[in-house]
Amino acid sequence: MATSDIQVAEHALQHHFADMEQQQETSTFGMWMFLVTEIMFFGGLFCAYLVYRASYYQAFVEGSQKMNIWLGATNTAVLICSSLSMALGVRAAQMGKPKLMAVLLLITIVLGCGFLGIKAVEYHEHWVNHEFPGPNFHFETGDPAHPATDPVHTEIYFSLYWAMTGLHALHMVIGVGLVTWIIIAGLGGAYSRAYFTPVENVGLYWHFVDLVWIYLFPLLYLISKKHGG
Amino acid sequence: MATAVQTVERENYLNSDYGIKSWLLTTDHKRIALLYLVSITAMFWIGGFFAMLIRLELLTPAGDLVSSDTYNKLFTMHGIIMVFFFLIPSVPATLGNFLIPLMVGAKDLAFPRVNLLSWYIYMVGAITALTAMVMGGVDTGWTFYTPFSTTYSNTHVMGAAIGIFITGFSSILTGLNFIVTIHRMRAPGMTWRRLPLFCWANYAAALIMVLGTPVVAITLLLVALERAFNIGIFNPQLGGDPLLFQHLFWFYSHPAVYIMILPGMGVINEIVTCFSRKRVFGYEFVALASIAIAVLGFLVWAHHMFVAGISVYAALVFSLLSYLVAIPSAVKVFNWTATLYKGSIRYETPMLYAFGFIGLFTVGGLTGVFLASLGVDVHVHDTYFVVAHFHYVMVGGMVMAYMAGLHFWWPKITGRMYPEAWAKLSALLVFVGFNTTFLPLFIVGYMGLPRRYHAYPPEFQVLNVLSTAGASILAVGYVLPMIYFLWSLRYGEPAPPNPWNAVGLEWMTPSPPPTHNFDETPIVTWEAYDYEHQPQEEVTVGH
Amino acid sequence: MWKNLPLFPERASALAWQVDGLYFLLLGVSAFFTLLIFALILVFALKYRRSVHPHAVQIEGSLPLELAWTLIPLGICMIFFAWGSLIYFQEARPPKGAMEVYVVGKQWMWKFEHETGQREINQLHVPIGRDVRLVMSSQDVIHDFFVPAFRVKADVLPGRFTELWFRPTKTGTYHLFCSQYCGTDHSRMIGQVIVMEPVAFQAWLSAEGATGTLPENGQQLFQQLGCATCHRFDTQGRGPNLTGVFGKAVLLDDGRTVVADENYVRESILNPGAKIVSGFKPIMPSFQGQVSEESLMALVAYIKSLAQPQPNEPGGNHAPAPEKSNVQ
Amino acid sequence: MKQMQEEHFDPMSHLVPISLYVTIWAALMVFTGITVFAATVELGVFNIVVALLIATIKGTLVVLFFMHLRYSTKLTMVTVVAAIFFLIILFSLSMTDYLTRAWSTSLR
Ligand code: HEA
Ligand code: HEA
Ligand code: HEC
Ligand code: CUA
Ligand SMILES: [Cu+2]
Repeated sequence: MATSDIQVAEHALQHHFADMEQQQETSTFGMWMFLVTEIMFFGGLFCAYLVYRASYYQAFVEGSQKMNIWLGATNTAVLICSSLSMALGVRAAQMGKPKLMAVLLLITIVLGCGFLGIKAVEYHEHWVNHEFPGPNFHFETGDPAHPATDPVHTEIYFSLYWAMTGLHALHMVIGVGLVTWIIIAGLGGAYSRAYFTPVENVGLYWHFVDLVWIYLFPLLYLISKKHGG
Repeated sequence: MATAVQTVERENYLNSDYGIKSWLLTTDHKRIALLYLVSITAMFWIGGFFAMLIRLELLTPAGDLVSSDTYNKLFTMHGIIMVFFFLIPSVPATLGNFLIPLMVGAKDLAFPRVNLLSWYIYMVGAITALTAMVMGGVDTGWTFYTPFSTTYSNTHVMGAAIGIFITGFSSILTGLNFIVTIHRMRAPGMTWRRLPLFCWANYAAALIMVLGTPVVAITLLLVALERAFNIGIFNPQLGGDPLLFQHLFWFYSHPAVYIMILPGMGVINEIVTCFSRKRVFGYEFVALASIAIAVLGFLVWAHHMFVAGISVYAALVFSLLSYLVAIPSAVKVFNWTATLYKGSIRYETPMLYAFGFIGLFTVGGLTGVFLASLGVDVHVHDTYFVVAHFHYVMVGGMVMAYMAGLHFWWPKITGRMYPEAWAKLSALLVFVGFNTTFLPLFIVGYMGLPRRYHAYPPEFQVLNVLSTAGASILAVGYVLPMIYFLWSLRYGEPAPPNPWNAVGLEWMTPSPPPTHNFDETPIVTWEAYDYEHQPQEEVTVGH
Repeated sequence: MWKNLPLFPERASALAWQVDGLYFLLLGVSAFFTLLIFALILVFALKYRRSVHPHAVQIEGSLPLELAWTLIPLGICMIFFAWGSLIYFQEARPPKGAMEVYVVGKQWMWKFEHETGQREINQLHVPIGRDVRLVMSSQDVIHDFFVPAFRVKADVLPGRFTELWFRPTKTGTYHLFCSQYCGTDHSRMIGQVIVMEPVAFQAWLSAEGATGTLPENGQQLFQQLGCATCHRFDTQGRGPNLTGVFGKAVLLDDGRTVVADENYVRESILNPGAKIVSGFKPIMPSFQGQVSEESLMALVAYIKSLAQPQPNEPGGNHAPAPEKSNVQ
Repeated sequence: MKQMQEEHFDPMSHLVPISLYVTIWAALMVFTGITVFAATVELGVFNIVVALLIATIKGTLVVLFFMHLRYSTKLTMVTVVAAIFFLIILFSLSMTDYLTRAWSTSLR
């Protein structure tokens, strides 16, 4: 290991740890613990989803038919790609290549913003179509042969849709911020082969956000293509 | 014995640095513990003040002291402050913060800056909630049941909910820090089987904080969203199910009652062993009971909803599981009692509080068993019987344990002894006052007086007067320690490193401890509570 | 007992004894354990105090003891569980042929309507010895119907019916409390349950008078709201013939079956799309916001009456539990 | 100290080859395609089963490889399992209520 690496590492060693190994394992474990809390945080919403979907299946089907599957699928792909570039970015950091890392993480950010952009397009569409819960909510299937059977509960579907994807999007925004911070710090020489824990942890966070979407997509977009009745 | 002459003190965490900034920017777990101590004490007084107003109102059957709206706000704010801003952080954030690194032989918690952050988050949450209260208060009850909270209440529900939401993250971060610290920061030789039971208990509580708090956070967020945007997740008029709110709320708030008792149980282990000079009876069982309580505690939440309109079959399941969670608590009570057997017992103040804890927790826990029984709960649900039950476990249990712990570790924390005679007197007052306040409420409750009643039928008055009288005694019992603790900071005798001749790493470092806790990292070669090998001679203190 | 200081609630229902019995058992066991713990603490604390017992005897623990105090409380708990559940299931299963009263809770009053049409506010008159079943719902927030003397209690929810039953065994006037916090005047949402001799009750009923029985009112509404245009009493209507529907299993178009209980009828009126009867099109309009809680109850009572061969004998249909079930 | 560090601690130990990352990525993309396709086929209740199964496979891949769980300590694995366990408790015990509410025919 190069001496400069060791210096970076020693600089990063906090006083209350015995050595870098302890510090690294501790912070990674801490990050996983944090992700556990995130799982439970989203878990509350998923639980609400489960309860209402089990009870008002038809209403959920009709709501989900308002989703643009292609945009949703594209966004899934975009996120998976961003996860790949993130994983490769962490790998670059592991190998002590800050420039490569910066490039890869920049790609991640671009993809992340792309996701948010597409999401914004979808949001806009729902908004104009009065598919935002509240006083302005108005729901029609758009197919005269199959009028909305249960618009009351379709509104719940949309409440959950907005809450879940909104919370997810918020996590994306935070993620983009964190990755930006890592890029800046990385280019400033903060990380090395001996010390790259923050990169790894932000990576974990990013993948987690991807993971949430992997579930959101089928649950919200792909319930059933069958029409009412 | 120390003389009155002030000698030059050695460097410790209190005198290593001065000035407000050195406190507000500290990452030292001991200083953060003190920050928490000050904040939650303030919250306790506010909550206690509301309690006194409640009790004064209930002196007469007619609602004549305050208006009904005011009364509703009083018990809501009393509940919110006491639960979220006092009792949940009480032992963990103060004693736990101070002691866990010391007990496991670490220099600090795993994430010192996160620890400081969690105090700031706590303060932001507390100030948000207090602001909501000053601006006019909130009247939903601490349980925020929908659709009252989402649609009908026109008080500051948002402010309170967001305050709790924010504070939730402080609790999450504290729990996370504890778990990681206990896993990763133990000194060489400090195996899980040698870990003080205080750490085990806080570890179990931390599990709940990490796994449960996020769910209540999202739930309260949904309540806030529902109020703001009129979306319909819980609102029956918009097709929602109000019971879903209760499920999500209690998914956290039942386990949360174990956040409120486990750390107290941990305190009791340390004190009972120390003052009977014995190793704890059945170490493994007590340790595992903590974990069992934490895990099983997640399986019983709907016992708060037996008459709420849930499926009767679900009620059956939850009732059964509620009994299971009572068993590990029983195991603990019996093990503490057995620890006393053939001990060498001394009645210092912490021990008196510990006795009080065991007795009152037993009463509170056993009345919990009444409530877990479906047939009886139908009658006593939402009556004063429930109020009495939870004050027995929370005040008779946890607050007692907190007081016990404060007295026990006060010399370690401040380097000063408290006045023993006054402390004993106030322990007695608390015990007597507490029982006078809450024992009558069981009777009133079984007679059928619903809780959250501003006015009540006259036949309940006598017992209510008794309760209010008890509360005044209780108030004195709490005010006294406040005074003598403050007094001791200046005039108390300087404390030796180990005034109780106790075992445990925290006693092997000076009082107050140096900033880095230990001059050199300790290497542990002995079991927990190894009183056998502790020298017998007494360091006589403060008599 | 002193007049001003009763220490125990009156017992005025058939179930009260059972609840009290279990309560006394719990009390006994708790007293035993509490005294045991207190006594042990006291004895140990005195016997082994430092001055007489300066050297503690170290004891590791004892597996038999641990097992004993795990298993014995567990066994005791199972008794509590079994007994408590028995009572609860009795409470949850109203006997057949109960007299029915419809209850609407609202901030902050109780409204009652007897099947025979009499309405009351904050007072409920019932005859002694007769099973009374309450069908309850709330107009706004959650309330809770609680009569301590009967040891019964159930939340009254907005958006759905809940039920509760009791059989009064003692004449008198008893407290009725709202036991779920519901806002400003929660503590004033109280009333009385007046248990009368059957003769007196009949007298009260006729003195009270009513404009039509509840099903009759429901029938009127059924005409006024235009239900009758689709729901005819033959097979020609656009909607199903409602005769005999209540209490039976209904086949839905997605293959599920549900039992047509009060909540089903309620949902059919307010949110007809949620469950579509097999063979029909989802054309029934929602009456959400057009019918008050009371009208809804009248409609339910009417549709229920259509399924009853003899009046006054509510046809208890105990169809087997449907396989796939649903939230109401 | 420096010596010890180098002996005991090799942060590069779980350097995953690029090819593996790319394989995982490809698998994820393929599964995304499959799940979209599966949704266009009417399978009744199995639609949701298939969708969740695929999502779970995808999630597992992400967690194991992108998030390096495969190369992590046992403790981390236990942590993840614990989170899933408590999530399942939340779901299943909530559903005991919702799924059995209609069993009771007493509300005739
Ligand atoms: C610190 C807090 C705390 C603790 C530890 C407990 C502990 C327990 N609680 Fe309590 N509870 C609350 C705080 C707490 N509770 C609060 C705040 C509420 C009301 C919330 C609200 O609505 O506002 C409440 C309400 C509440 C209810 C709902 C009542 C209702 O609203 O209708 C129920 C029902 O099952 C219940 C049960 C239990 C049980 C079984 C235990 C068990 O864990 C107790 C176990 C302990 C023992 C059993 C004692 C020791 C054992 C022995 C000495 C041996 C002998 C034992 C046997 C033979 C069994 N509690
Ligand atoms: C953590 C928990 C905690 C603590 C410590 C307490 C402490 C006390 N509580 Fe509290 N209580 C709750 C948690 C707690 N409570 C909860 C969760 C509720 C339910 C709320 C709801 O329904 O939503 C509740 C509800 C509740 C009620 C029921 C209200 C109702 O349903 O209508 C009552 C009534 O007696 C009560 C009384 C008391 C008393 C007398 C104390 C005493 O122990 C307080 C002692 C402290 C002091 C006395 C403060 C110190 C002294 C002073 C400040 C001196 C100056 C003041 C004067 C003498 C006027 N509480
Ligand atoms: C436009 C025609 C129409 C009107 C008006 C109408 N219904 Fe219906 N109703 C239907 C149809 C069609 C169905 C069957 C499909 C369904 O379940 O939605 C039905 C189903 C029902 C059911 C369930 C019957 C079963 O067999 O399970 C009930 C109960 C009911 N209606 C009550 C009413 C009441 C009460 C009103 C008036 C307040 C009313 N309906 C008004 C058309 C109508
Ligand atoms: Cu109605 Cu309380
Ligand atoms: Cu509980």
